[in-house]
Amino acid sequence: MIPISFQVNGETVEREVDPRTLLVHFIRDDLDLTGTHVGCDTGNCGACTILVDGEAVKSCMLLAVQADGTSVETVESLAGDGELTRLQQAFSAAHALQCGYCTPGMLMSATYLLRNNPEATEREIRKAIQGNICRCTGYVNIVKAIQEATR
Amino acid sequence: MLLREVQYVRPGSVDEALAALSSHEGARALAGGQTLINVMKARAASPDVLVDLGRLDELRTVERNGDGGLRIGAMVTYAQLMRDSTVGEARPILAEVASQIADVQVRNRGTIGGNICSSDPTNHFPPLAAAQGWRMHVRGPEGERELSADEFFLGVYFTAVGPGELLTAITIPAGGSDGFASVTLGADGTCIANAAAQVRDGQARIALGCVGATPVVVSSPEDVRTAAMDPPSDVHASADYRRHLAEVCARRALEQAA
Amino acid sequence: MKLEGTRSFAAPRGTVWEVLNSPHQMAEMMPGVESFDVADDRHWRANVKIPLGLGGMRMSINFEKLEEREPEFAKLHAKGTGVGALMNMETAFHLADGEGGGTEMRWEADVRIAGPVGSMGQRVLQPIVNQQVQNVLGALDKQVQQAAGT
Amino acid sequence: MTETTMEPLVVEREETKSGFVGQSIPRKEDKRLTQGQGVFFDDVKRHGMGYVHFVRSPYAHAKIVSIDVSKALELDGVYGTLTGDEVAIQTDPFFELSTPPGSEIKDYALAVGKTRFQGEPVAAVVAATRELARDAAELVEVEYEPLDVVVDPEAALAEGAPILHEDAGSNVVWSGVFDWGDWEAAKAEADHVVTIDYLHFDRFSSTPLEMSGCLVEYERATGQWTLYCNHQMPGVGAIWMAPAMRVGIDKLRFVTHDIGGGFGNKICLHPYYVACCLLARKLKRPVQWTEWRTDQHMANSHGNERVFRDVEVAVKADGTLLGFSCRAIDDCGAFPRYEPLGAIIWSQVTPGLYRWRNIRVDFTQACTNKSPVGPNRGYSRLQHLWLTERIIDIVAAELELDPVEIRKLNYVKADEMPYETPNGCVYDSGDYARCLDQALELVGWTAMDERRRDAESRGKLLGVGIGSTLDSGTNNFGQSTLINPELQFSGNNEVATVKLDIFGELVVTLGTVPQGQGHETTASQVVADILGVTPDDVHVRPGHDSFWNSHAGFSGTYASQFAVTGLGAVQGAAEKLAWEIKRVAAGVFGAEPDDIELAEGQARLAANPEAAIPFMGIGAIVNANNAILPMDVRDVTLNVRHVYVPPFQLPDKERKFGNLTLTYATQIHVCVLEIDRETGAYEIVDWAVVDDCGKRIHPQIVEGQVHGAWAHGVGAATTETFPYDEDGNLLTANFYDYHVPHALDMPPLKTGHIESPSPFTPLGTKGMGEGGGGAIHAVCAAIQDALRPVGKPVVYDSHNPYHRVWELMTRPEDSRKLVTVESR
Repeated sequence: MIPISFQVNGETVEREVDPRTLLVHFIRDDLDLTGTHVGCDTGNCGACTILVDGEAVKSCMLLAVQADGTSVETVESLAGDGELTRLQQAFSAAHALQCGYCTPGMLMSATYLLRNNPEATEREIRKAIQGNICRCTGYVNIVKAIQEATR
Repeated sequence: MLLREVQYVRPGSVDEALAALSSHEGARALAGGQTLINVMKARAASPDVLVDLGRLDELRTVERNGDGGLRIGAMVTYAQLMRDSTVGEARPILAEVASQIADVQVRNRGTIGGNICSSDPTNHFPPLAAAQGWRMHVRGPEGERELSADEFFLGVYFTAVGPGELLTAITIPAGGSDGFASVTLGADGTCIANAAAQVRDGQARIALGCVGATPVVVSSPEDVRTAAMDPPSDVHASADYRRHLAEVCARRALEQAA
Repeated sequence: MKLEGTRSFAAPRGTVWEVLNSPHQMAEMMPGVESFDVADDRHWRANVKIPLGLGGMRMSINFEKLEEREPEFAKLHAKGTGVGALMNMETAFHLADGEGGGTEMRWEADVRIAGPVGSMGQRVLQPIVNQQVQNVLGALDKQVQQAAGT
Repeated sequence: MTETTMEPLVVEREETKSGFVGQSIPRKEDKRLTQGQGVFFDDVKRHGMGYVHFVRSPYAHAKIVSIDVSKALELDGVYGTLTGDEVAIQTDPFFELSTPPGSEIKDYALAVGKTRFQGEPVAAVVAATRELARDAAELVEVEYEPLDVVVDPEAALAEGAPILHEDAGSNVVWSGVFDWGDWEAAKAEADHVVTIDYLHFDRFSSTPLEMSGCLVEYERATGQWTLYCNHQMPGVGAIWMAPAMRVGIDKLRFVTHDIGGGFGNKICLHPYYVACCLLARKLKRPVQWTEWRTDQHMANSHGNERVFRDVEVAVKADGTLLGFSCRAIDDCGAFPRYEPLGAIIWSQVTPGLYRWRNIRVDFTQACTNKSPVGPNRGYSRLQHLWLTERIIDIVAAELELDPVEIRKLNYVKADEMPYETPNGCVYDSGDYARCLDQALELVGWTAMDERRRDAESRGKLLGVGIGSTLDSGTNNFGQSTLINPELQFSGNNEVATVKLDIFGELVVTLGTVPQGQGHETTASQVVADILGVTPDDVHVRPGHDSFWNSHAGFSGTYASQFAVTGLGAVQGAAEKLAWEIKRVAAGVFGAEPDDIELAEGQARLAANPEAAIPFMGIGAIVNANNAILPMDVRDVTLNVRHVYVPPFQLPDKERKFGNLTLTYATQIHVCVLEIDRETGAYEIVDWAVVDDCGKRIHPQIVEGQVHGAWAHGVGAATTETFPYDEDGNLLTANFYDYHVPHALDMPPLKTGHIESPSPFTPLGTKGMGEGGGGAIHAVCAAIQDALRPVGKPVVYDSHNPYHRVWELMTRPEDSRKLVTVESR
């Protein structure tokens, strides 16, 4: 077991972890932040997308020990004060989610995009969520929602 | 998912990393982890000790060499290549190719060193390395070795980086003009066939990916047909189809370079 | 996946036969052998860690000699388990006298890999198997040379 | 790039109506789901729970010689194991729907004696952590004796093929001939008989992003299991599980909350769930099982693969289609499970959208050493609709007919509705030709020649393809008797309850099990309009709990029916509650119930709105102050249940004739793609789809379903496939090789709709959502169209990756051999 200390959604977390534990399992099982999802076992689906030090990453391709000393943001941080962000509101308004399973990862990828490129074009939006699979929407309304949030 | 038991160390310097890699036969360097962790999830390969290079900032630099070439640290990520102004000026093809690898999240973690060290025949950078004459700087207990692509790539998932050694940087000689072409599974997806080309002083050098365990180098698209390829047949393409695509990619890469 | 090939050795047939039929010499040839037990002259077992750049692929392999006609033909069956995968290999080799007192070997192997690793596709497996076969043949060369030298 | 069109360009019959039905209100589900607060089964934890890991067969077909779990049990943190031998003692085989030989197949929770597909679970291990469970599973030693493998359904039916189920003695699950009209006469009357030797509908699945799984608790005192799970049809799951486990059906409690996509793939989970139930009982602790992606691909459930042989089509000189005949060989994988229902379900759409009256299909379903199949979005109909669409386009190409004109000539006409098909199904309403016209207009049909020339100048071959489909919804389960006359299933039903609680809260429960279809929202719209409140005032309990939610034999979310059955039940319950509220208010005011109106959350005298009782008052009176009520109103409970039962009759078993589904929604797709002449790689550059699902409760949700069905079709047509090698290894066991289209792969989409209300349903709605595979048909047609200039190859497979397109264009003669035309 290895001691780690990092920030999760603004709060300090100090734990001991088994080096083989994936960050996504640590977040879900140990920290009970179950908004971050698992949709594949090969890093393709993006349901586990979070931000580590501001960068969008797939938390199934990081070990929990690697998060030591970083600052992590998960979907639970977006409406931290109880008020949905513009992006979250746009997702609902544009019907960008059906089953909602890919949504947390999709929101984190889109959040990352909008922070770095607030005026993204449709092509840039599609490229930004390429690493996030959605099986319900054909991405039509997801792209539309992110477009709404850029305006 | 669900890795085997593994030990983890996070060295603070290249020397510490080398010491850690030497201390255990089953030690492997963990760069961006975008391949290695996946392979470990499948339990297909199971290192005993992971030596995390994540905090080795000395491997994350991009510099211009005296001769106008580039020196790129092994831990430089794809995302870094895409936004680095030195790369953009000296070798924009690197940024262009990096932008086609997987997706945003993977590009934020995946590294140029990891891409070539994993030596997956469908990877993007091995053909570039072969076409552009990259030099791979490998450090070990005995000091540093410098290898050409030909010496570096030994097989699928297999390179000249030996036990206790570490790829620290690559240098790219000042170039001519470059090209890259691929046929992929889905837009910007896994390469079914790819090729990189460089034209320098009127001489073309084309390297084909996906058609053998290591990049296959030819000097013109016409040579592709007779080149020593051993393309696999799989669910995405037959060997013959890959041969054909290799030729098309070679021509397109060369057109871009010319 | 079926593989086959031929190889020439600058050593007499008897020497090559001996090397190929000695479990211990066999063990030396295989890449990444960590332990080796001989149950009897027809059955032996090896624990191997096939060296790949990403870390070793561990397998436990049981060998059984199915057929032999000294000094020209032998057939082996190998069954490997590990990594949620199963490997079944049947391999046969035919030895004939070659030119100048050397030996000609014709060999064939039928390798089947099942399980999730098998599912990873031929793209990765075929080259890996090819690579391992080359390693074994290279090692065989060395062993035969050594055996011929002593 | 063409700008994505989000709103329908043409809106027919715009109706202005006050009320919430018909409006795209914000979904109730979204608030929790956008914050990561949805509750999916894997989010549920229990004290002391163990994690289940299945030991799975690497072989597609093998005898199990021995299983040794001793090393696994020695590992610290391992709680226990389960093997097939234990399962065979503690349970009975699941019941089979088929007649012999399929009925003789024995299907257990774990492999017993032999394994029949790669990934089949042979043992299970439970441990303190997920990782340890997998470690231990690797220590289970299974000795197999490999058997010959058969992965091709036609080979499986051939003499001397390896037999999967010795008890059945054959690889045939079910076979039967469907013969309607007079095929021989039609053939004699035809001016052309077009023969297509071979067509292949490929194997794939919708691969929901959330994997299957459950957390099972066993209560020893009562012998009752609670499954926190994501079964999308738990009622049917219980019908399978309880008899096999030798317990009453009430011993199984299913609880679902949010489900991360189902698409039918979460219907056949009973083998896994039984194994988990046995483990929970054996180990006296809760056990949790989460499938992994590789497991899902290898061993959950695939869509049916189907081969069509000897397709003959009778055509008049003007292009009028008289009928067709063919042999269909359906591959159900290693176990039938939900099958052979697929052997009949296709006949809901026997003629497709066309008026041909003479159809003969000789249908055989076979077992192979591949993953079992299960219902998958468009289940069994999309295979058949693909056949009809392929026939139309192949016939059109061979006879030099225009694909639009031949469709319009043969489509069932709007004024023929309701239309009885040759096998007795009744198409309720629709206007296919108008949908097609609209789709063609959206995609810019008239400018297509110009676009072809432009593509050509860029080295591309442009193709346009139409996919016209029906989405048959609300099954008459009597169709099951057409495959097995002994089965005691018919009709359909769905349940909802609506109650007015003591503080005036309106609470709805559904018998359905939503997986993203927005049932909480649409149910609240229907209730709000009937009770004169807003959807915000209506609480629809998320998910499904079989101990909370009243449900009926066919409850669940499947087969495009919620807008009919689910909302039919909600409407009925809300109307009953409205009547009770009116009676209470009338009792208080000394008026008649008909004098009362419900509005603004109040029951009030229509003649004097000042005289009003808020719902809170009504709830309080009935629940806590009922002595003030007149005696004749005291039967009111304000907690009502309604079962919606569609008006079905038993079908005629002899003729295989009868109405099998209540509603038929339409989707017409037009795909435009460009093929790279040098590589065969292609890109979809434009797309239009027009949908008609009758009355739309929530247009946005309906459009969302259209988008999703489209995406699944595009994936299946292009990069999603489950191929096996000859040894039975699945070659696309993960998302690397099984490429699901991502945002860059999907072209911009243009959508339109018309509304042809169903005359047969309470709200005029039609079930929709599955989409009938329209996108697959359209891609196939577009590829064939694009390749006309290069030797006119025949697109014979539903799945066309680049390499197949390359083969078609470089060796057109190979596929051309499949088609012959006999003209008289």
